[in-house]
Amino acid sequence: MSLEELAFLVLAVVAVGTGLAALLVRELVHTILWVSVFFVDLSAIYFLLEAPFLGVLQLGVYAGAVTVLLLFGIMVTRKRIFSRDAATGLGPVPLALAAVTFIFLVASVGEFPSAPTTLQVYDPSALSALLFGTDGPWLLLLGIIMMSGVAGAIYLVREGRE
Amino acid sequence: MTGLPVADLLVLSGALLAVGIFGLLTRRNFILILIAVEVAMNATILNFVYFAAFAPTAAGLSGQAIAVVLIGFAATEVAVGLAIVLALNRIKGTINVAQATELRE
Amino acid sequence: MFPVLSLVLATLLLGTVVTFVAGRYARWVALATSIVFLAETAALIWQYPGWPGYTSGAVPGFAFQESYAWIHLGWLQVNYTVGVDGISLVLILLTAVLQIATVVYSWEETRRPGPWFGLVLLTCLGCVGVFVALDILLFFLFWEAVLVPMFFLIGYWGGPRRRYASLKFFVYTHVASIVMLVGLLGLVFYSGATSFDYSSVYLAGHGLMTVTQTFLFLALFFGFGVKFPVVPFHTWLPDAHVEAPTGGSVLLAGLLLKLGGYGLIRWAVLILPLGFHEAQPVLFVIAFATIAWGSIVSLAQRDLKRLVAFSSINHMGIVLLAIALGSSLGLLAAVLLMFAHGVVSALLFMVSGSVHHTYGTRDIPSLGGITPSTPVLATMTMVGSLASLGLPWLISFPAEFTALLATWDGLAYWVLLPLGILVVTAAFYIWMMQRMLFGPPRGIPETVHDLPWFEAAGMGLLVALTIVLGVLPFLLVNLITSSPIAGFPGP
Amino acid sequence: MVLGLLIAVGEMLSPGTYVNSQFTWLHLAGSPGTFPNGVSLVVGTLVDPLSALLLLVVTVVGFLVMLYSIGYMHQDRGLPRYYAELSLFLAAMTGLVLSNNLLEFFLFWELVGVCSYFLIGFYYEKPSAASAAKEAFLVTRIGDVLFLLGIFIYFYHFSTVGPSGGWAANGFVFANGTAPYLPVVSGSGSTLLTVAGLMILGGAAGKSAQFPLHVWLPDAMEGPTTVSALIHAATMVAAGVYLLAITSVFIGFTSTDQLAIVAIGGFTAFFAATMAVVHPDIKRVIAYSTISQLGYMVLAVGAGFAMVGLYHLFTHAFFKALLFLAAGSVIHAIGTQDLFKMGGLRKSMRVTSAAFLIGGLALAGIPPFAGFWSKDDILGAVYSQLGSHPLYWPFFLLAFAAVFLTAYYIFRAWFLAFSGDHTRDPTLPHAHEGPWVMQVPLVILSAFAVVAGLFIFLPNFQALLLNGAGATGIPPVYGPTDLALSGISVGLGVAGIGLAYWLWGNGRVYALPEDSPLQSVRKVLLHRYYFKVAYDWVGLRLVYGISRGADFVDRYVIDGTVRGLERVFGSVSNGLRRAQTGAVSDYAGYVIAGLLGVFVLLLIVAPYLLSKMGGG
Amino acid sequence: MDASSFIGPFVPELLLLGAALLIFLLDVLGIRRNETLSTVAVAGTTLALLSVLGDLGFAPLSVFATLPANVIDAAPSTTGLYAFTSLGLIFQGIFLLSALLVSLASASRPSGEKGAPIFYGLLLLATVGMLLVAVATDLIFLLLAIEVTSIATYLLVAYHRREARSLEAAMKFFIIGALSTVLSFYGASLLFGAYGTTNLVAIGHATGAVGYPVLVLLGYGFLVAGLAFKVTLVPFHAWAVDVYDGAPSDVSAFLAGVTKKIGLFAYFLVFLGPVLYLRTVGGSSPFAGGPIDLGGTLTITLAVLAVVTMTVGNLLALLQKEMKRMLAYSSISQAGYMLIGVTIGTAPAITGATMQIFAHVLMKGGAFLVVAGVGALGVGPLIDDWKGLGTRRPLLGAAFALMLLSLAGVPLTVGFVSKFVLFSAAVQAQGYYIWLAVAGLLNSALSVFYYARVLKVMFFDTAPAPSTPPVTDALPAGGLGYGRAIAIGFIAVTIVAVGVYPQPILGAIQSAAQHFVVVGA
Repeated sequence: MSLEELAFLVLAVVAVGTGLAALLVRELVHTILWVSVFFVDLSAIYFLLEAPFLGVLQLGVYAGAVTVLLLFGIMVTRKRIFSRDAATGLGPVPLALAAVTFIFLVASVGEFPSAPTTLQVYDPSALSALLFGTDGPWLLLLGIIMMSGVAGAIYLVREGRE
Repeated sequence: MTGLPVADLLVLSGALLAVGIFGLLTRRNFILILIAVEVAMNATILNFVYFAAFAPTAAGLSGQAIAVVLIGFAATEVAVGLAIVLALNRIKGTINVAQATELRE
Repeated sequence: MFPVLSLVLATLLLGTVVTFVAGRYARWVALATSIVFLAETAALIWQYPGWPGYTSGAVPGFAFQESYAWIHLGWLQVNYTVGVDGISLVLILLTAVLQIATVVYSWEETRRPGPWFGLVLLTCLGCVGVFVALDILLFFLFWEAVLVPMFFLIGYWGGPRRRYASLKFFVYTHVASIVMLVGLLGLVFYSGATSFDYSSVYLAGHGLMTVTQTFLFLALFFGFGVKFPVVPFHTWLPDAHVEAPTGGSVLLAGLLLKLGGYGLIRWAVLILPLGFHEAQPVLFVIAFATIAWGSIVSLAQRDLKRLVAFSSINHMGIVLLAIALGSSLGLLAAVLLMFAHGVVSALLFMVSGSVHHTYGTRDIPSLGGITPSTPVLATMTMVGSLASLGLPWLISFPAEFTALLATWDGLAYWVLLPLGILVVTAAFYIWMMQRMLFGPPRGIPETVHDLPWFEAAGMGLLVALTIVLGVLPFLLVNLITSSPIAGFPGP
Repeated sequence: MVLGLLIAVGEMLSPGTYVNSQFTWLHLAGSPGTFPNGVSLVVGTLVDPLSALLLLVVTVVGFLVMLYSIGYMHQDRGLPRYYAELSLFLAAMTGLVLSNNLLEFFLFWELVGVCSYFLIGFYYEKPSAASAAKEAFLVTRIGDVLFLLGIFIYFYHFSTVGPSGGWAANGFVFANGTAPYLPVVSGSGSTLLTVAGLMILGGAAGKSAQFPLHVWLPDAMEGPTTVSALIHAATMVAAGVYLLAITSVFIGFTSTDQLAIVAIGGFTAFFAATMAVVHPDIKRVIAYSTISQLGYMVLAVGAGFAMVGLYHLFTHAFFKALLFLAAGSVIHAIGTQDLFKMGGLRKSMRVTSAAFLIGGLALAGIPPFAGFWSKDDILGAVYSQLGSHPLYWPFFLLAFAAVFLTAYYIFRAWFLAFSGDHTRDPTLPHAHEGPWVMQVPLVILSAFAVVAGLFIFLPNFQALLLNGAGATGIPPVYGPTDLALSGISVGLGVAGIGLAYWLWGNGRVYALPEDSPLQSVRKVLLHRYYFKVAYDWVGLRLVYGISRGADFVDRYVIDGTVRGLERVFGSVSNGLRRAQTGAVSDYAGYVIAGLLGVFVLLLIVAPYLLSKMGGG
Repeated sequence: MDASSFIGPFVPELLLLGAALLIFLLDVLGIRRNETLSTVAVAGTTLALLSVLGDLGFAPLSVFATLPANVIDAAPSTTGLYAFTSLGLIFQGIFLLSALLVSLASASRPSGEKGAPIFYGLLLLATVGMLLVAVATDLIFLLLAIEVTSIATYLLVAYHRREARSLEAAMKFFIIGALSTVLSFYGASLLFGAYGTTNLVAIGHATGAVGYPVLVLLGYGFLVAGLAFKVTLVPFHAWAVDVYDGAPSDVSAFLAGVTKKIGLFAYFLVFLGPVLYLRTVGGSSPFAGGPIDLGGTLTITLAVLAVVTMTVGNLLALLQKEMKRMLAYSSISQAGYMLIGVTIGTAPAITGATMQIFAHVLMKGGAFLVVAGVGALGVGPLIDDWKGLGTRRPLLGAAFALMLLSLAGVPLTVGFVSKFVLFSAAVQAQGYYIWLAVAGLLNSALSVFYYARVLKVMFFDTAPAPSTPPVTDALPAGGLGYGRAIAIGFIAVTIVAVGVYPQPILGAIQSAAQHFVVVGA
């Protein structure tokens, strides 16, 4: 087992573990902690996959902005920061649904070689060309989404008198 | 560089998706649901990234581009979700989705 | 050629629209429309050049044919094609007569006369459309278009349970139409017909395999059968009739049921001879069941309208039997009987309506001896009943006679069943008359007036027709036989 | 009517003339199968000896009854209706007689039926009248339906085997002397013919009130007496016999039919007479007598002597109308029909009394009155045919016995009504004769009742009968052929009169001892052999019961299924709606479940189905 | 590629974007009058609509055409993100029409409403997303375009930000929407993994070269489920009823009218390729020698979904007591009919489905607009609250009756034409497809029950004494307001006009569908 594989294995276990922990712990603030670890962990995986640009983005947007947003949300909606949430939906049915989904997904694993495959390495500049070029209005789209999202979100949370 | 096995990554993303779904189904706090969605979303982004990495040709680069866009999109989604959370919290005083069942048969 | 049939449809359409908005003058507009329509019908019959006869491998001809492109999508070629032959003309005549009778009968309708007369005209428009349509979509369109005004007629102007009855009528018959539509679509697409036109479908339909024809025929039969209605799919009818206003019942029994018979002949029997042949046993069983059931159940009815409704089922059963025979004699009988039943049942429903609002009830046992107080009404009742039970010199007889003769021709001793049922039919009418018209007066309010002039006029028209065509049936028969049923090759 | 009389007289004067004209009433489409040239139903007139005979009866009796009605009905409210219906009846009857084919015959046959229906129910306020009218219509309807089938069979039969186009062109036209189709008939399948004959017999039995469809006629006496006289004695009820006579050309070919007709006729003649023996109602006694006499006619036709039957029809029409009108005169005078309330009317109503006596004598078959000639003819005719089938014997004997009963019951009625000193019920008004319009018909009919039988000695009349017989293809028998037979029958008649005199004469009222074994017989007879009870039971209990049951099934089983379907959909709908909990987690669960469902479909179900379908 | 050639094809989108920005600008400037904003929105959508119609080759409007003729229905590129098909343009037209009608009707909303700029802005932005869906040829582009609409509509539903119902609806919409988004993108990622591209044409054309059939099937499975959210297929439908119910009725009109249609167009784009492959190549597996027949399995799956959707939708609507929920369930069942078109995948079937979509925009959109208007008149949410409305307000009643009859598929309405073409196409396809027609027709028969019931309530039942006086008579046109009255009137007239003579529209759709099928294959 190569070093990459070992690292990946560790990161993978951590990812699943933190993801689960984030969704299962009862303290909401702990959730935020776990989920930030989860985001960082994924960022590490991206670095491992030779996609440093994405790794950085993941760190910035997810581990940074999104985590802060979520924390902010929890703070605003809770009287006390360390309030608990009862996971009332815990039961065999959601577990079974999630498990079966997983089983179906793993069903396709057999089609791929279990031996390590060489990774493609891309030039980040090629990526930026792709993103900002005129061939694909990706960012334009993203812009529209953000515009409507932000405009609407502001409207929603504004304490306007009607 | 020796690289990584595709299958393992597939299992990882599958597991993350399952975790996200599980969380979505079990939690009643809107923010937690939001987090569950994000966990699943990360599984998706991970998929794009590693399929880009394992792509046989350079065309796979678009996978990374997609991942970038998705990260941006996910952030917007969280923002919108939070806006709804806050508005809901203001009106109903709770963000427990199990208590918002006024619209039903 | 001048588009006469479109003119007829346009007349009715225009009349309907104007009537709707005419308010107080609605009845005059409706009457004028009806008269013009009748005149046009008369002109059509007058000018009808006759039916050219069968040519091997060709489509039976139609007169006054018009065809305009409507929807052309390559795989879907729908035209506005109309045309008539003897069968359609006879039924159009029936429509014209019933329309004028209904309009006159309901002359003093006070609840929203505009929509009332408008819907009556619309119903007739739909029926005429069905009778002239020579394109599957056009046919289906008119077929369904009849449902809506009737739904409103029953639901708004009807009796106490009108809401339930109107819904039941609408849903039940619509389900049937849907099955029929499957059949019609199958007919087009499985036969490889190049368009929805009758001619194209006719030729292509004849070329289908027996199995396909049978399935299609049964689907079509279900659609038409519910309209007939045949046992056991008849239960919408008594409810609809009992709750419908008189004008609605008249149109329902007089015209709507005829659509089923017409459709079966035009779109199933003539197009799918092999399927028809395979399905014949089924038709016979159902026809016999309908005949017997309608009559026997009638006998137990206390409500005059329900009684007439079940007798309609019985008569339509005979129509079905006549069609099922698949002989040209049988088809002739079927059309003749449809006309006869249209007139007679309309008359009887008018009678029920008048009895109801003269005496405040239609319950036969609680009435008695109404003859002295309302002799005209009683006379109408008698003529209607006697005609309905098949008395010679009245319009039903030539039809029933022909039907039974055809049955003997086709089924020999099975004719005993409908013949025996004739006795039961006579029994319930005669018994009804004994209880209601004769005997010591019972259940008669203090002040009873005989029929108002307009009701009497409406009925009188039908009575006159009943007698005139009963004595001189050849007037109709010659017209009917001027159609593909003459020399119908049989299944 | 006058025209009819002229035709009849004309026919009388020049027997053997045929008037036949027709036009097509209904031309039905031809089809390649059975009727290659289509079917023509024609309407035409045919005057032949048979129709002339009946025409004479219809017109004469009709005229006299009309005349009589002026007096009899003068105080009735519905007079216009009465005359309208009566005129319609006469028109229809004339049409029936002049019809040149079975279909047209049927058309008029039904029309006279409905006139009869209206006239029986003339006093429609009386529930019994309304009920009687219904009964008459329905019972004859049964016969009519059978008749219709008979028509179909003839039609079908002849048009199938006939020369191409022959029947198709002529429809139902029957014998006009040459009978071109006769050879065809004789060579064809007799089963069908037998059935057809039986069907015709059924029709005739309905109209002529033959057993077992006889029940309506006594009840039909609810109508005005004039109607009874004209329709239910002289003309309409005889139409059945006439029908048998004109179709005897077909019927004659099958012995089964003949036997059936003989059986029904002979049995009815006796059976009806027995009921007349005990009945207290003057009109009903005469009505039973009518049934009985019709039985004789049927018997004659069955035995193969159609013209003999018609001969009896001819005479019977006069004396039976006479009896009815006389009875009507009595009823008109004292307002009751109960024989046991009458008595001694001979003094106050001399004309009526005499008329009734003449009628009675004619009925009883006492020479030289009309009935003797014709009835003896029948008996003689049947006697001559006894050898053709052993089963003729019992019916011949029954008919013979009926002669005795006939004489007895009619004279019982005469004695009860007219003999004695005074009415038995003192409350009855004082009797007096009606106005002249009522008396004149009585006198004229009395004259006919005396002489009508003697017509047979007129050469023209004889020729008429002979020609008629020729048309029917049956050899005629006329006049008393066997003196011994006549003697016995006259003797029986006289004995009957004697018995009646012994029991009822001079105002006597015979009371059957309470312990007599005959009491039970009397009871059965008074209840008309419980036939009416049985019919009512079948009609009301059985048919109506079945019908009620069917109605129940219709409402709750068939329509119940429809409504049940509604309910099923409704409950499924409600069940599905319960899944709509409003909880978003549940919805998310559905989404995931749906996702898994899609996986199952895509990865498991669909490949399986595709492998089943074979790649399609 | 220079800027003008990039801008050119996107004129309609840019027009809407501009209008949206203008509205936000006006908001900033303090101009928030409902009528003014409505006018801007109407103008923007109208111009865009004219442009689209011009592009479609509608001669009188050719001056508005912005697309070079050779771009439309050009041979598909296996690399691009977008392409202009005439079917897509038709869908754009449908979307724009709906947006136009909703904007028009919203002119009658209370003029003092605070959120008017947001309402119109989001409406226009959502429409932009729809327009982009209609030109997408790339899976990710498609999904993102859908997200444009989604995000905007989440917020539109929450537009009544003071109403718990509205927010609850938005919450549900958002959660299920987000979940579905994840599923869709996950499916897209799997397909990307399998094919190495997200271009739909390339994916559609990919044949036996792909060695991961299970992965592909899973990918498609995720897409079926994820997109089914938008199409409201059962069992992905549960949100829709609550959302339509809780959202402002005008928004419901927009949602029911068009947002599910982008899902359907997405279905066209994503699944038609494989399904068509099945039909054109004649049933041989795209995975040469592989164990799984993609086209066949997809067809069967979609067929099952279609039948389940229409049946369950109808059954749910059957006993529904609330008007909006009834209409919502009816929308769900209608989605099932439309799916038949994709399942069969022939040009006739696409024509039928597109026609059905067009019809549904009119009927359901119109119905919700009426509901909104009637709600403003003080009529409650229950169907029973509509008692006697038809006789009290004959014109409005007639218009609504027309929409219901059209939904029920009664002839001479556009609803009949669409169903007729659709089911004809199913029968025409023969084979097992006829059972789809049978199922659809039986369902439409079932649906008649609840439409007729509403008619019954409106016309046959007599209202109790008018409990509450009309809330507002301030608005012209009998309390509806001109904008709404015009929109409703236009819809009613169109329903009949197209129902009577559908040839122009059907012909256009048919030829577009033909091109589309060729492109897709």
